[in-house]
Amino acid sequence: MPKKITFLLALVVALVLPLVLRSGSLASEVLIYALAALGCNLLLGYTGLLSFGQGIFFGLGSYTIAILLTRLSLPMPLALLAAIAMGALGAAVVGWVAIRQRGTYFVMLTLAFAQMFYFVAYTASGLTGGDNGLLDVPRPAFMDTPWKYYAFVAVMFLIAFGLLLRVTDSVFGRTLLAIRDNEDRAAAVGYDLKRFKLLAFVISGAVTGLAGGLHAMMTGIAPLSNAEYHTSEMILVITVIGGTGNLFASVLGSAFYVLLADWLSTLWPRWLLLLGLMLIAVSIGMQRGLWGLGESAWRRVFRKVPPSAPAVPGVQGEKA
Amino acid sequence: QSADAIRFGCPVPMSGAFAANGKFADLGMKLAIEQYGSVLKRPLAYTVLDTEGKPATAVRKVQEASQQQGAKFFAGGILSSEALAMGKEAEKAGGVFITTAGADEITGKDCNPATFRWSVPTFGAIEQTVRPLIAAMPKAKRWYTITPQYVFGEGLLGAAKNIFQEKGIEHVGNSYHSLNEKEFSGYLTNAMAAKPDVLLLLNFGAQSSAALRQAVSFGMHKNMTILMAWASGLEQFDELGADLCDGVYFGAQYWHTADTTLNKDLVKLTADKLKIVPNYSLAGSYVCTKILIDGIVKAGTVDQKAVIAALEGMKYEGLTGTEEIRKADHQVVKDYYLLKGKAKSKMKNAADYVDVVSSGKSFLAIDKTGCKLA
Amino acid sequence: MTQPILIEAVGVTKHYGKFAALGGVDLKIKRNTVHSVIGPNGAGKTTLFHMLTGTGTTTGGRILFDGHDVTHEPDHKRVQRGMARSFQVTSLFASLPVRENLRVAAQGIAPRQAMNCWRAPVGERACAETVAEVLERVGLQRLADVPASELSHGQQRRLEVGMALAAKPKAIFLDEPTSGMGIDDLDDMKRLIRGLRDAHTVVLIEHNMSIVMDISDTVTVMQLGRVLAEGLPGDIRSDARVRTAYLGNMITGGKA
Amino acid sequence: MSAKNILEVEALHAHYGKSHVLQGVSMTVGEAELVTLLGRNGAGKSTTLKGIAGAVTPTGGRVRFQGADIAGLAPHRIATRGVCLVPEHRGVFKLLTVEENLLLGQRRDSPWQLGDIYRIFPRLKERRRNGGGQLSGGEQQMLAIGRALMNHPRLLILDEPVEGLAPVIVEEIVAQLKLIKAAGVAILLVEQNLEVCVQLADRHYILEQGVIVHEAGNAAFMADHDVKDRYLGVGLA
Amino acid sequence: MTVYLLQTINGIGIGMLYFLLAVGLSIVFGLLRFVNFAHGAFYLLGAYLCFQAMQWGLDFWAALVLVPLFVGALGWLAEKLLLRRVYAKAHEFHILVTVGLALAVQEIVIVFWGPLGNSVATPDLLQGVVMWGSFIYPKYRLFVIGFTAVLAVLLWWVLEGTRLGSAVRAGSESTEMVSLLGINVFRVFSLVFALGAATAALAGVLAAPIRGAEPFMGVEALSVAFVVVVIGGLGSFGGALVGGLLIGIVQSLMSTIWPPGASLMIYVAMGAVLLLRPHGLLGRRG
Ligand SMILES: Nc1ncnc2c1ncn2[C@@H]1O[C@H](COP(=O)(O)OP(=O)(O)OP(=O)(O)O)[C@@H](O)[C@H]1O
Ligand SMILES: Nc1ncnc2c1ncn2[C@@H]1O[C@H](COP(=O)(O)OP(=O)(O)OP(=O)(O)O)[C@@H](O)[C@H]1O
Ligand SMILES: [Mg+2]
Ligand SMILES: [Mg+2]
Repeated sequence: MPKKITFLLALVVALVLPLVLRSGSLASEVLIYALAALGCNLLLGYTGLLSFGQGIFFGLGSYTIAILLTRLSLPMPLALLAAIAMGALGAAVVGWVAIRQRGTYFVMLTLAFAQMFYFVAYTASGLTGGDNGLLDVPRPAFMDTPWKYYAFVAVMFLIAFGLLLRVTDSVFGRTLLAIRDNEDRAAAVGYDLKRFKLLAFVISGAVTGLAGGLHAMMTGIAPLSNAEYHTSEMILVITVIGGTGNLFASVLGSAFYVLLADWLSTLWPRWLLLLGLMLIAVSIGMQRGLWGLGESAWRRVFRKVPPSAPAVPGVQGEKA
Repeated sequence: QSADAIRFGCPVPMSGAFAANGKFADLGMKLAIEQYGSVLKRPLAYTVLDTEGKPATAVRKVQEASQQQGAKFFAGGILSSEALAMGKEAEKAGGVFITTAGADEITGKDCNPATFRWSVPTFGAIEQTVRPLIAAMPKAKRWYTITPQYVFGEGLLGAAKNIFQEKGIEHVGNSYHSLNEKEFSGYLTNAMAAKPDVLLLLNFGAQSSAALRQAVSFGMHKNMTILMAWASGLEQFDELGADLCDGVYFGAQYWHTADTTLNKDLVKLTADKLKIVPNYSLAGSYVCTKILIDGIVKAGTVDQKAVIAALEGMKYEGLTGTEEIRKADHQVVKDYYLLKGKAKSKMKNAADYVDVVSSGKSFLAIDKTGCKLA
Repeated sequence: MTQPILIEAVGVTKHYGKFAALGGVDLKIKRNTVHSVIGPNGAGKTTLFHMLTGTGTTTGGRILFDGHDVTHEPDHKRVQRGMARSFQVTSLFASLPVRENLRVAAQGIAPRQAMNCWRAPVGERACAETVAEVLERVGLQRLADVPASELSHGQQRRLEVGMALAAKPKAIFLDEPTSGMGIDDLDDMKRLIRGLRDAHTVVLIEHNMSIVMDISDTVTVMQLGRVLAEGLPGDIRSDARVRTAYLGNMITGGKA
Repeated sequence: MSAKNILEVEALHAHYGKSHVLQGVSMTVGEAELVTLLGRNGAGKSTTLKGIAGAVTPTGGRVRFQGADIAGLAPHRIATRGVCLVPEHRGVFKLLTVEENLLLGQRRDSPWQLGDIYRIFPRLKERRRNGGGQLSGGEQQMLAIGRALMNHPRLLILDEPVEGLAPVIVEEIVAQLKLIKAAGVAILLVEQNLEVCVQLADRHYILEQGVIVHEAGNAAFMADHDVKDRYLGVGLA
Repeated sequence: MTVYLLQTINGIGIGMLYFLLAVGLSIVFGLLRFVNFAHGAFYLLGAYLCFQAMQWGLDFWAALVLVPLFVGALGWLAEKLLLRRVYAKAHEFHILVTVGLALAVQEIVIVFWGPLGNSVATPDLLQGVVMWGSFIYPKYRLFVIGFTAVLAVLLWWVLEGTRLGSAVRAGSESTEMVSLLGINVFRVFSLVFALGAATAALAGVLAAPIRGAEPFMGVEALSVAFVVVVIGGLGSFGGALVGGLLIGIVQSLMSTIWPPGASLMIYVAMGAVLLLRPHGLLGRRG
């Protein structure tokens, strides 16, 4: 899938959301969780790392921007940059420790970190507001309405999406795919796995931190629940539903999940039951998430060959 | 849905760990809305907003309800964190918000012009439970406390310590625990080792139920008096069952036997319409909605500023007797109850878990609340 | 011929718990030779490879490569110094096409380039020349765009060897490269390995005596984690200890 | 004829996804007969074996074992009937010890029990408490064959059993296969080592691109250099 | 000093329950190689069905037998109908399907029994406390320790001593190879999943008189079970026991030493164990 088309798809989503949704906050939320899922996808789909700790970076992003804007009154762009940096830094720390493990132990280690972060955030109430969270996170005047804010989020989203697209298509991104496939062999042909995984983590953390920062500005708060294990779980679920190994899939996943949850919650207080059934249906019915579903439907319609294996990038640029 | 309806929002957790509160809060608002039908010649309508117990979701839903449905009046917010966040949002959205949440900050340092609170803060809850109990049991000199470690718990504990000091009570120990602890045997073992006369539980909800359940299984109710200062009333007693409540003291915001006109009406109304006895979540939501509606009527308009002005200082016959909204911090001044569980054999009906031991009003002076309104 | 020494192992030991898989191995491998390591199953040949190439750490002893002490260097460092290996148990990037497998392997000697987050692997970064050359050498041109997982066992074995070649190493370690190869491929493989000698040093584990005896310059025989004998193929073939420990009477030793 | 054949494969087809790997393979194995299946890499030998044992579901054709049609049955059902496949990757369980590996394949009615296996492969006895993952390649091969024997095979299917084994062990295994055959077990063998094949086999099949292209008795095969050259690429040796 | 002794004994009591809670998670992981996020849901069902059984007038002992059997059967069904369809897929789908299942079960419980919790009475036989000097301990908790210990021995035998146990471990590596040996792997899968569900339900029944039955106890139990199996070693039976006891005792002692940090400490312990002994205290490699 050529980069340009993927980017166009993302652009289309960012442009279409305002046309189909009535709530600017909801639209922003779609893109914000899409960003978080992109970070998760980079780890899961490209590096083979199933991280249950993405909530940490999300939480870090929102706390950072909240603290900088309310206590130090930093200019917004600087604070947002700091949120990205904190996300990356947090990811560097978590990654540095967690990548020593593999497989399920890695998953569990990230889970342990997520829980630890939650308890630390909860205990350090002087900094984080504890259970009450941080309130009164301001937004610059030029984006005081939800739709104006959406425009800002959309721009940030598209920039991040474009950069990530570039990264996944780079030599580095391709090497990640090899590591995902077979770590041992990758090490044996000369790659220092730790450096690659760590860099993937840092990039992922930065994107997730950005998402967290944007979220805090959207809601005006940095709540403890952003640091909860459920946030990590949600980011992961969104990523998986969308499908791994393709960046646009994460955008699909986020739109699907956020809008579905929003709609279901107005239907029936027990809407989580419906969501649960939905998740079961998705995992049983789909091979590779929504994206895979769309892809095979596309192929069926146009009678192309079936996909050979998950997420094999086309060998572009070698057509000579 | 007519376009000119005055729309209320009921932002409460319908899913997640506090779903029970949300369910009854919904019923409470519904009763109030139906009872009034219309005011200022405009029909009343309301929407339930599932906050999922998450402040961020709560904020977004309030934002959407105000922008898309024109809802300006919100009564809800069970959890402190969501209530605090929604209060801020309601102010920005040009609305009015009233809550029953527990955090002192709501009418303390984080108070704001658009936010009101019906429930008694921690200070009053302790004053109206610990003090009467000390008076009733002058020999009980050794108290042990179990406290959740965050602002709410600290508030209760601080208030209790002040009374201990004043009354010469020996505070033989305190166990802090985290917000999601459910295994209390360790803390109870500590408590037993300290040999107190009174065990004071300062946590609430499912945690206090778990703590009480385990304390009873350790036989502590036989050796000492147990006081749960912040019980949620009927719903919690239903959950615990009469056997566990027997002989235990509870502090509560509301009890359905209160001898007031409004309360009697409400009990009758819920009996007729829902065939249940009102519990705290229902009653709280009912009365909060009613307060908002009365404010609108008094103001004669739905304008934010006018309604706030009308509410400030409003005095009315409420569920617990005469209640008054303090202008300076938007706190409703009302009674808090000390209840005592009775044996199953003595219960006259399914809801008759407790006797009211005492009730009364205690509130911090305005300058001590930290609220800087006006 | 007295070529200089490229690889030297001094008293290398490896313990798995109490079990000594290698009990002190001394080995000198000369530049631009084919040096075979043979021995009964479980003698420690693969383990020796692991130690030399850095897959796992030694319990004792020293390893010198090209004049450097590499004993404590991780495998990816040793690749940069010019070692490459194939695995006895096939280990490929299963979902990537054959061509991409080789590209990644070729890129491994310049891992700094691989950290490039900005540029796609095109042009000079595609290692196209190396890849094409290796594809031809191992005869997988036709399958270049097929994911590795869809190759047959024998095809995978060839790719396995190709991966080692792609690194253009000074020393290439082949762990039973012909296992599972078709009869018709054996001669090709034999020729290929012999041809490597000009540009590389080859260290070879094989159970196929026809290959070992035909193309080796030196043969080391291992048994129970130690070197049993070392010498020219002819000498080894006639060594009585080697015959009882390993070769038997060679009725079935060679393939075809 | 069919009464004597323990296995009859008729026009077997198999696919991996859309690629049509077996295109109508037909062959038979008689009681106590040793038959080899030869062919170049990728010809479909392993796939044929898996199709018979049920590890690959055939997309057409029939497989009859002892008279009953077994095509499409679950692999464990086929195995309980006495068809025992030792796959090319050997399938040694890394998390189980050598002995647990063997016992997992154990059937009480099998003529080969634990003691017998240890007698055949003393090396396994030495390493009986070791995890399967810690064995050398050759040791794993011994374990896989030993385990198959404990599983009471009536038809033993071996995919390249001497790959990667030291010549002495190869001889040992050849000798054992002769004994197994003598004990009345039919064997279907895929092997690249022609020397081994001609020593053991009664008949040979040659597979090319998913179809059988040649069948011959052992003597005729040994003499027929032409065939070997054409299908297996073996020069006159 | 005695308070530490008391806390240790109490910790053993908590730990045995944790063991029972976690052992099923560990076994299921051992075979199926995925973390069953629906494990807590079976625990939840156990507690609620116990409550319901007693509402219907059955006694506790009947519930103790019947409820795990019933939930085991449900687990069997869930495996056959749902999980079997995702085995072939990537790891993340296993997580997704069990997360969905957990959510669905939790909400179904709320639909049936309401969002409010319920209390379950301690069986008459075990009411009250035992006292030895200053040591006071509920009889019921003593019973739980003893009962779980017996159960542990039984489970140990099934998993390590029987061919089923070997098949379980072998199946975790290659299902194809196991079935080539004539073993019906799918039956092994179902059996193990059912066993895991049943042990979780048993833990739920045993916990009901202590904790009551409330809709969110499943989630909470799951996170405890995670910690236990990770510390003990995923897939290891002995690990679940050691991990459970360790966590129980740490938690209990911490509530005297530094109460606010009790929960944090558990996760710190988990992280430390994972770093120092990557596969848990008793975990196998791989
Ligand atoms: N991780 C390990 N733990 C314990 N023992 C091991 C481990 N790896 C290998 N061994 C043992 O070390 C010995 C040497 O193994 P190695 O793989 O080096 O043999 P090899 O000479 O390559 O044999 P083959 O020719 O069969 O491949 C064997 O007995 C094997 O069981
Ligand atoms: N899992 C798979 N998916 C797709 N194609 C496959 C798969 N396994 C094998 N093939 C293809 O099927 C064909 C036959 O493979 P098979 O493994 O049966 O060959 P073989 O005769 O056993 O070869 P070898 O001697 O190399 O083991 C090959 O062309 C191979 O590429
Ligand atoms: Mg080897
Ligand atoms: Mg094959």
